[in-house]
Amino acid sequence: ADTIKVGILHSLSGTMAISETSLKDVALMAIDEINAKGGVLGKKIEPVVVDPASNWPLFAEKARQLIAKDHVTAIFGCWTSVSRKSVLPVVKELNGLLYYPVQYEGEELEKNVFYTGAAPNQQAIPAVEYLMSKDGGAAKRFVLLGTDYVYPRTTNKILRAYLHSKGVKDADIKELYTPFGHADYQTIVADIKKFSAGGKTAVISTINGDSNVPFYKELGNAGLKATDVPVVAFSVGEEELRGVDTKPLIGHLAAWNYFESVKNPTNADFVKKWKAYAAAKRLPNAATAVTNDPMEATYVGIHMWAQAVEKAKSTDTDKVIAAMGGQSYKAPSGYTLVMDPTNHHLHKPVMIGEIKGDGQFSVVWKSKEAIRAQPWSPYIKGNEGKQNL
Amino acid sequence: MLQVEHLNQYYGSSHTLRGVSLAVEKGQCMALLGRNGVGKTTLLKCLMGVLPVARGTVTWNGRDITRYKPHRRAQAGIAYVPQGRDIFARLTVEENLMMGMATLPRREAARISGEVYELFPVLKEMLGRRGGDLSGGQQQQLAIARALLQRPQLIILDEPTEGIQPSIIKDIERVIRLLRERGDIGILLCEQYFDFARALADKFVVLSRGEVVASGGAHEMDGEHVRRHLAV
Amino acid sequence: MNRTSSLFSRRAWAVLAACTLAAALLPVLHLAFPDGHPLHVSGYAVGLVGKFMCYALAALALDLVWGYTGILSLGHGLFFALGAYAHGMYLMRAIGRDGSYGSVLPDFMVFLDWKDYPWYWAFTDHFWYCMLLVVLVPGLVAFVFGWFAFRSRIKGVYFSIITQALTYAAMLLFFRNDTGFGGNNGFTDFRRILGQSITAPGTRVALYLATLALLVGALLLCRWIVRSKLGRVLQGVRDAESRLMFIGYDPLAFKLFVWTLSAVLCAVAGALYVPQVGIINPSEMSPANSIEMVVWVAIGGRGTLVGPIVGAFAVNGLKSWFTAAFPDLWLFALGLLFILVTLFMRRGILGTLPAIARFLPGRRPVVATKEEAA
Amino acid sequence: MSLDMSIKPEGVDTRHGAILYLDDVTVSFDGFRALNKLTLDISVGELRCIIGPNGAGKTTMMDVITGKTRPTSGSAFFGQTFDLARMTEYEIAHAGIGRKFQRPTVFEQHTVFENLELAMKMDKRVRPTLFARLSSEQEDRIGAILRLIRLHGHEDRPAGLLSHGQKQWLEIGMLLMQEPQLILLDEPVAGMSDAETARTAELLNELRGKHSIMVVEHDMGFVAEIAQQGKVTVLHEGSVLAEGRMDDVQADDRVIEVYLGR
Amino acid sequence: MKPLFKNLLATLSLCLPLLANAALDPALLQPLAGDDPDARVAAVARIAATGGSDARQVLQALLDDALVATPAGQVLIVRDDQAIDAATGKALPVPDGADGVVVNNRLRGAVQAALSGLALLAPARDERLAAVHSLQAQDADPAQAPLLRQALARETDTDIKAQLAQLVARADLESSDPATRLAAVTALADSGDAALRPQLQAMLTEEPDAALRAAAGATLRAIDGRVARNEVIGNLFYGVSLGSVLLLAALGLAITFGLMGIINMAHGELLMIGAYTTYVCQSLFRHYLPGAADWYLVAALPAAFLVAFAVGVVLERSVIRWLYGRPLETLLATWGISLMLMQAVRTVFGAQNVEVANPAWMSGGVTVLGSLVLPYNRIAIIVFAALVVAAVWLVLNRTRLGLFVRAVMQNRRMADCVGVPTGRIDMMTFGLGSGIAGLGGVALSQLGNVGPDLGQSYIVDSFMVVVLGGVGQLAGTVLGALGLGEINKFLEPVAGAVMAKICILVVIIVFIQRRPQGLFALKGRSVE
Ligand SMILES: Nc1ncnc2c1ncn2[C@@H]1O[C@H](COP(=O)(O)OP(=O)(O)OP(=O)(O)O)[C@@H](O)[C@H]1O
Ligand SMILES: Nc1ncnc2c1ncn2[C@@H]1O[C@H](COP(=O)(O)OP(=O)(O)OP(=O)(O)O)[C@@H](O)[C@H]1O
Ligand SMILES: NC(N)=O
Ligand SMILES: [Mg+2]
Ligand SMILES: [Mg+2]
Repeated sequence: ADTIKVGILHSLSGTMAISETSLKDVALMAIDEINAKGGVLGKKIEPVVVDPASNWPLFAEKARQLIAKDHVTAIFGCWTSVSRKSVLPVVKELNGLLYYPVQYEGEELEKNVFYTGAAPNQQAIPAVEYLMSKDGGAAKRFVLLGTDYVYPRTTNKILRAYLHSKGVKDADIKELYTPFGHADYQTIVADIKKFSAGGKTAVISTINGDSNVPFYKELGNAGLKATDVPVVAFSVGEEELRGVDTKPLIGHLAAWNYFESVKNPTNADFVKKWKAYAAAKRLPNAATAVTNDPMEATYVGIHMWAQAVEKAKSTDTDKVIAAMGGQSYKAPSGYTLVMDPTNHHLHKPVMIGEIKGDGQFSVVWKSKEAIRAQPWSPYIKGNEGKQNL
Repeated sequence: MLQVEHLNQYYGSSHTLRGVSLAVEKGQCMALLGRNGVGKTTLLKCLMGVLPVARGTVTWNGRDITRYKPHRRAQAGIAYVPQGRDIFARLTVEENLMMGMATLPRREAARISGEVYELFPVLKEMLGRRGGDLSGGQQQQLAIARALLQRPQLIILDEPTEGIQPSIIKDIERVIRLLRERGDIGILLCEQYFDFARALADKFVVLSRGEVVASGGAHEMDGEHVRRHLAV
Repeated sequence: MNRTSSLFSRRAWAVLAACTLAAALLPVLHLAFPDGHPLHVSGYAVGLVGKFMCYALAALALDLVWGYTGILSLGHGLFFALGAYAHGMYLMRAIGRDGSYGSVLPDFMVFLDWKDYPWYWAFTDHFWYCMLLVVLVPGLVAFVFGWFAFRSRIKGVYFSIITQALTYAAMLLFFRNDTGFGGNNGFTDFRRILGQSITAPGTRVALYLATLALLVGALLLCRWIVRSKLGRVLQGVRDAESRLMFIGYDPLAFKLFVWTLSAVLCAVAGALYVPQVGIINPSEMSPANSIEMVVWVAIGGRGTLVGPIVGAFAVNGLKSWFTAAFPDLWLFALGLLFILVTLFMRRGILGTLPAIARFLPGRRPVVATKEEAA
Repeated sequence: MSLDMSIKPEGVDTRHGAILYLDDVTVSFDGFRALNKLTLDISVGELRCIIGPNGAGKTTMMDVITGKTRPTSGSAFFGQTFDLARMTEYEIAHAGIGRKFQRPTVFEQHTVFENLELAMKMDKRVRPTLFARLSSEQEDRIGAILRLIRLHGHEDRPAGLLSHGQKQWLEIGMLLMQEPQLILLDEPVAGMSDAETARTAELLNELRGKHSIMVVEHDMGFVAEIAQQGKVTVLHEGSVLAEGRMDDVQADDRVIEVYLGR
Repeated sequence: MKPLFKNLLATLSLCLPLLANAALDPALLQPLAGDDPDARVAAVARIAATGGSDARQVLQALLDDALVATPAGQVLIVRDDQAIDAATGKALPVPDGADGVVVNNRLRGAVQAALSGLALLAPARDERLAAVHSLQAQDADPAQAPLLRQALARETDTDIKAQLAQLVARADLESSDPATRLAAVTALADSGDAALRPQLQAMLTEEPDAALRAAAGATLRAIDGRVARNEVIGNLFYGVSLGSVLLLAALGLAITFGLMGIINMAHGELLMIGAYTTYVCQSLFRHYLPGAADWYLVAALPAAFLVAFAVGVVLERSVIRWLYGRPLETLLATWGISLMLMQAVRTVFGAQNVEVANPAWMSGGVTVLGSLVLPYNRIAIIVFAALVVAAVWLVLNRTRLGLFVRAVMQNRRMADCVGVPTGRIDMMTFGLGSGIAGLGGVALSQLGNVGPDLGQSYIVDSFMVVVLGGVGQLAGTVLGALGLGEINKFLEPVAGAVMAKICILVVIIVFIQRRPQGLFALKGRSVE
């Protein structure tokens, strides 16, 4: 073939479209960019976009279609862990390649997958450390609030173990879960308020998707300010904040590996390119286009893949996997990210941002350097010595 | 004032009405007779516009209303008491009666005229009850009352005496006679109860298998050729 | 209506046999011819057809209660998922120590610090016991639920909505990690079934053929039922339940029978679905999934037996194609299709193919509209 | 036309001669008494006519007998042993009570033939129904009934397409297929022509003595025809106003006042 | 954090007598631009201590993200592209390379505390009241006592006085003088502030004086009692509030489904259309009428009604009118419509949520009974729901149109025969139901997401509410919604949100067993 095909497997409809659509677009932008520089191995990259429609079995079907029928050399896709889990057996069976760009709960390591999002130790744990620090408010009590599914449950399990190790008692930890799409946070907010009467409290939110807006609105209207009870979220980024009036939320936090507001030339370039791309492609709401962490992770993933293909001089899966290890890329986050050859996770910097009135984050803390992922959390028994493939 | 010419109607492939023609005049009562299943109800539905007509015309006071929707016919002055009553089951009796005045201007429709209560005293007792809760005969009475409240120029009655107690039948008979004698209204009466029909009719038609097989003035109704078409 | 005893007319038998044969031939072509050969059928296509057949079986089951008995279930996804979970339990245990933690317990249990299987996982390492569960659990759930609901004479939308509530509640329950079914990730990463690698071509073909056999078998069974006097009683339930009581039938018993049977068929579809698709998780129980099943039936033609099968294939086939061909706009096409079918194909796809419909199962003329008939 | 339908005692204990007892039955709807301490019994083989003004409670009484409405107080017995107030509709039907409704109700989507087949007397539980096959005897019976109700030739038409009167007939046919011991007919000749009414009267007279029959009608000619020398009951406001032979009842002033009119 | 505030407020109270306008020393400002968090917090304290209006201006600018530092270390206030030197107040051009001073929560807390302290003595009542509220929300602090006493002494407003007295008492709890402590504990007996509990709890064991221990116990019980009562009242309110949301979501469906029998799967999308109309109104206002931007809701209500009404009419005329009498087919068609509407919104507005802000007058809440906050937007929605229900009830039951609507829905053919133009009534009814869904959408936009999936998250609940209430029964819908809201809110604290939701669903299933036709079932023959 005179092109190299790659698959893009993000939901463009259904409940996840809200998050995944921009990943598809940024992937297309990265591909355009690489093609404009001549492609890889002298060939153009041809993206094959499919819509798995937020339907998990359909993810598996589409993955199979991409690999078996369209013969793509790599797939960039998935957001939720369950979609990844659905795709995994297919990718393994057909020896495909998946680039997964979203922070997740860990407890997984696959030869055929490269994880460009954060593992818990690259996001959740530093965030809690920050909350316990003087600048973070020296929190003594913690509300672990999440949507009731695997990612929040797992993350909270890890965090609880971590908090125990820091001497926090179970009485000072409260775990609360809400169903997907929960829209009424009155009771929860009242609960948080009550709990916070017992001492300096922080909320660690693993609320996913649509529930965030009603949660924050309730929080704002109930008068819980970030200076009283700060909330740190792991699934709220610039894209999510576009849908919220952030004025009542000023000061609440998010932990990521990248923020749009990071100041460095690479990021300035990245943001500019994205805005131009959105305008050129007439994406809806192009005027207010923002970048976020998973978009950056997607972008980095595609570029690293391209580098690896060049290095391997082949698109053969095994050769690309071999070439991926140790690839580095100067990322918009301002750090040069390295792909770990043994655990297929990126080394990533951690940043804590506070929400500003304009829907952006101001970075109030960042790690000195990129941190190696621990997909198998040491805070979970049985994981000792399992960090590598 | 109502002129029906060469009406044809089909249910799917079965030819239910075959070139039916008839005319109803002001101040006259026309009886429509025939055995079960010959197409009487079908004909009346066609006149009311509930069923589409395949061929033929329906003329009302000189206007062709063959393609009119039922509500336009009602507005033009035709009232219909269907077989099976078609009460608004969940409206109260009072609301059912108000529905009879749907075509009247808002102001005139505000009050239910006491005449209907004289004719059907039971309705007055049951004003607040839901139409569907009434007994069969009470519903029939309600349906007739509803049609009368419309102040129609033509009233189409499909077996109005069905299920009604003898004394009220006599009352209905009186009312129809009164209406007829007042002379400003036409009546099309489909009736199995032969004596009742004969007592009221000025003219009649007999349907058989969707065709008019006999017709004439009231005095001819007892004739053998009529009986023959009604016998089993 | 002809009152002979043969299930189908001769022509219908021929068509059915031809379709079955053609379907059975697909995996053979897949195995027999190498990639690139004009007669080669891709594994992807075979997998797709296998999956669609599971959907078709579920649709058939739904039609039995909806099309023939007038009971609209908005919760059949639950039975589908229960069957799938029951089989999934076996598949999880068949992973053995090949999981990430090298434990005999499934990964999610290790991770939750469970030392042992909870009681409801007992014996699930036995394939045939799980197969029994596939039938028994959904059957029992359906029976108990149906018994209460039908005894209370819950009908129409009231019934539909509580089935929806049921599946929704089950979904939330299964979402929780504590419930013991792997939370929203559900079961996945299966390795083998009855000792065979689950990805081996032979296993795949066997699963495919089993699905085909069960689908055809279910079709014949349903056809036999709806053609029996019981079938006419069911339609009586649909059209005039109270009338049926006054001539001496107990609608509760009939509804319960067909409801439970339908749930079991649906569960069998689910059980066949898991190993072929490779994952089962609670989103199968989401209300939208159950509604989609209803859509397959309606599109194909409610109250016919082949209709739901055609509908399941048509809708899912189009969906598979659209989502790849027009990833951004496919919902317009699909939505429009649903609207057009309702407006212009009153009786679904099958209803508008009278030439075929005449000799296929269960067709009968209808009174013009409900209102006319009332 | 002769149909062999002799009474088979079949579990109904009629030792005291009566097949149906209503004792002090009251039915009230939100305070309104549709039946008011109604007491009535029907003996085996009797043909009883019930008349009474619209809203007197005739249909409600049938509802009570067939289990559609539960009495607010009082009791209803079929034979000595069947307490109708405690039985479901289908149990009552199974026990041997058949009913024709005031408004014809048939299975609209089923053909005429199937309507009759469904009504046919047999074991109506699930399993027997699933495996039921029509014997040629049964087919003959259906054929006979079809002719009786003059719907032969229509047997393959969906019942929903029948005219009002035809549905009335079909319903009577279904009733006969059931071979019930007690037949309840609510206005059987409504919507029938005079000639058809006469035929129905003939039919009922034929059935007389083989079944116990209760007929509600407003057509006095018809009632006179079938009541013959038997008892006629007049209901009014939920209780019995008068009872006796047709002539006596018709002459009763109160009956004339509330029902017949002058 | 606490010790720092202590210093800060202590310093503040010392320099209160000096309140005067003095230009700020640039050296005071310099640390703000630096990196050392402790130094920055200390700087805030020192700036506040100057007490002048300049100080207030700088602190306010810090809060508003309007403080900018040049590379040279000069600190400027930049507002609307106008820069002024924070120290001197001189206007300057906005320099290149200036960078916003980063504010984190810690600094923000310090600034707010400082500003509140300053505002306690402000001339305007509102400002003082706000300051008191803001101090209430912060931790009690004995060092505040002198300042608070001073403010209390000066205060003339009784309301503020009472609240200040409570604040003083709170601050006095840790006073070293047992008599002061006792007075404080006694004074706090009518507080409902749960935040006092840990301190009082500690007093129960640590306090040497038995009388004080007893007083603390009594106060604790009083507070607990009040907290418990507030919790019940809170739950009641939350229940009504959730109920009214469910009601608004379901009301349109109560018409299109309940009355017309259309299994309207596109109902959720009509809600969504209402919400997007609100968004568009907000954008138009922001763009064309920035001054009145807070009043966009006033325009959004009729606009949403009309847009949804129009969409409803188009749907009715083009699709739904062919389906009357075939209720099950409507499910399929409206499902298709729903897919298309969702995708249309995705295409036009993007897959992401859009931002709809509460107008200022709907932000925040009113504090009742000491500690219960009732958000204004929730209150507004409860009132709104009541109004909409009343309006719908009036239209359906007190107008001729309503009579026609009910008649047509029960027996379309006969209504036609008595002269009701059924086509128009159908259109109007579906339009009305859709319009009301549009209004519901406006309300939902004030609480949660506005995105393409908005409708999907309400459709199941809406059907449950309508069915639970009894199809076609407006009163049932109202009662069903409120009942579900209340049950949910009383279950949630006990069972957690997830189990509460599961329980609710089970409650619905069980309830329908008892009442197979819903809450307000019609009885009798008319139902058949
Ligand atoms: N919807 C329908 N579709 C097809 N055929 C129908 C339909 N309705 C009625 N028919 C048939 O059309 C014929 C005429 O019916 P119609 O109801 O007009 O009879 P009718 O003269 O009013 O009889 P009756 O005296 O019993 O009321 C009947 O044979 C009937 O079976
Ligand atoms: N469910 C109900 N709710 C309220 N009233 C009812 C209900 N059912 C019956 N009724 C009333 O009870 C009375 C008796 O009704 P029923 O139908 O038994 O009369 P009927 O004797 O059969 O009259 P008809 O000769 O007109 O058929 C009527 O006044 C009727 O309105
Ligand atoms: N991996 C997540 N966020 O589900
Ligand atoms: Mg007729
Ligand atoms: Mg009656």
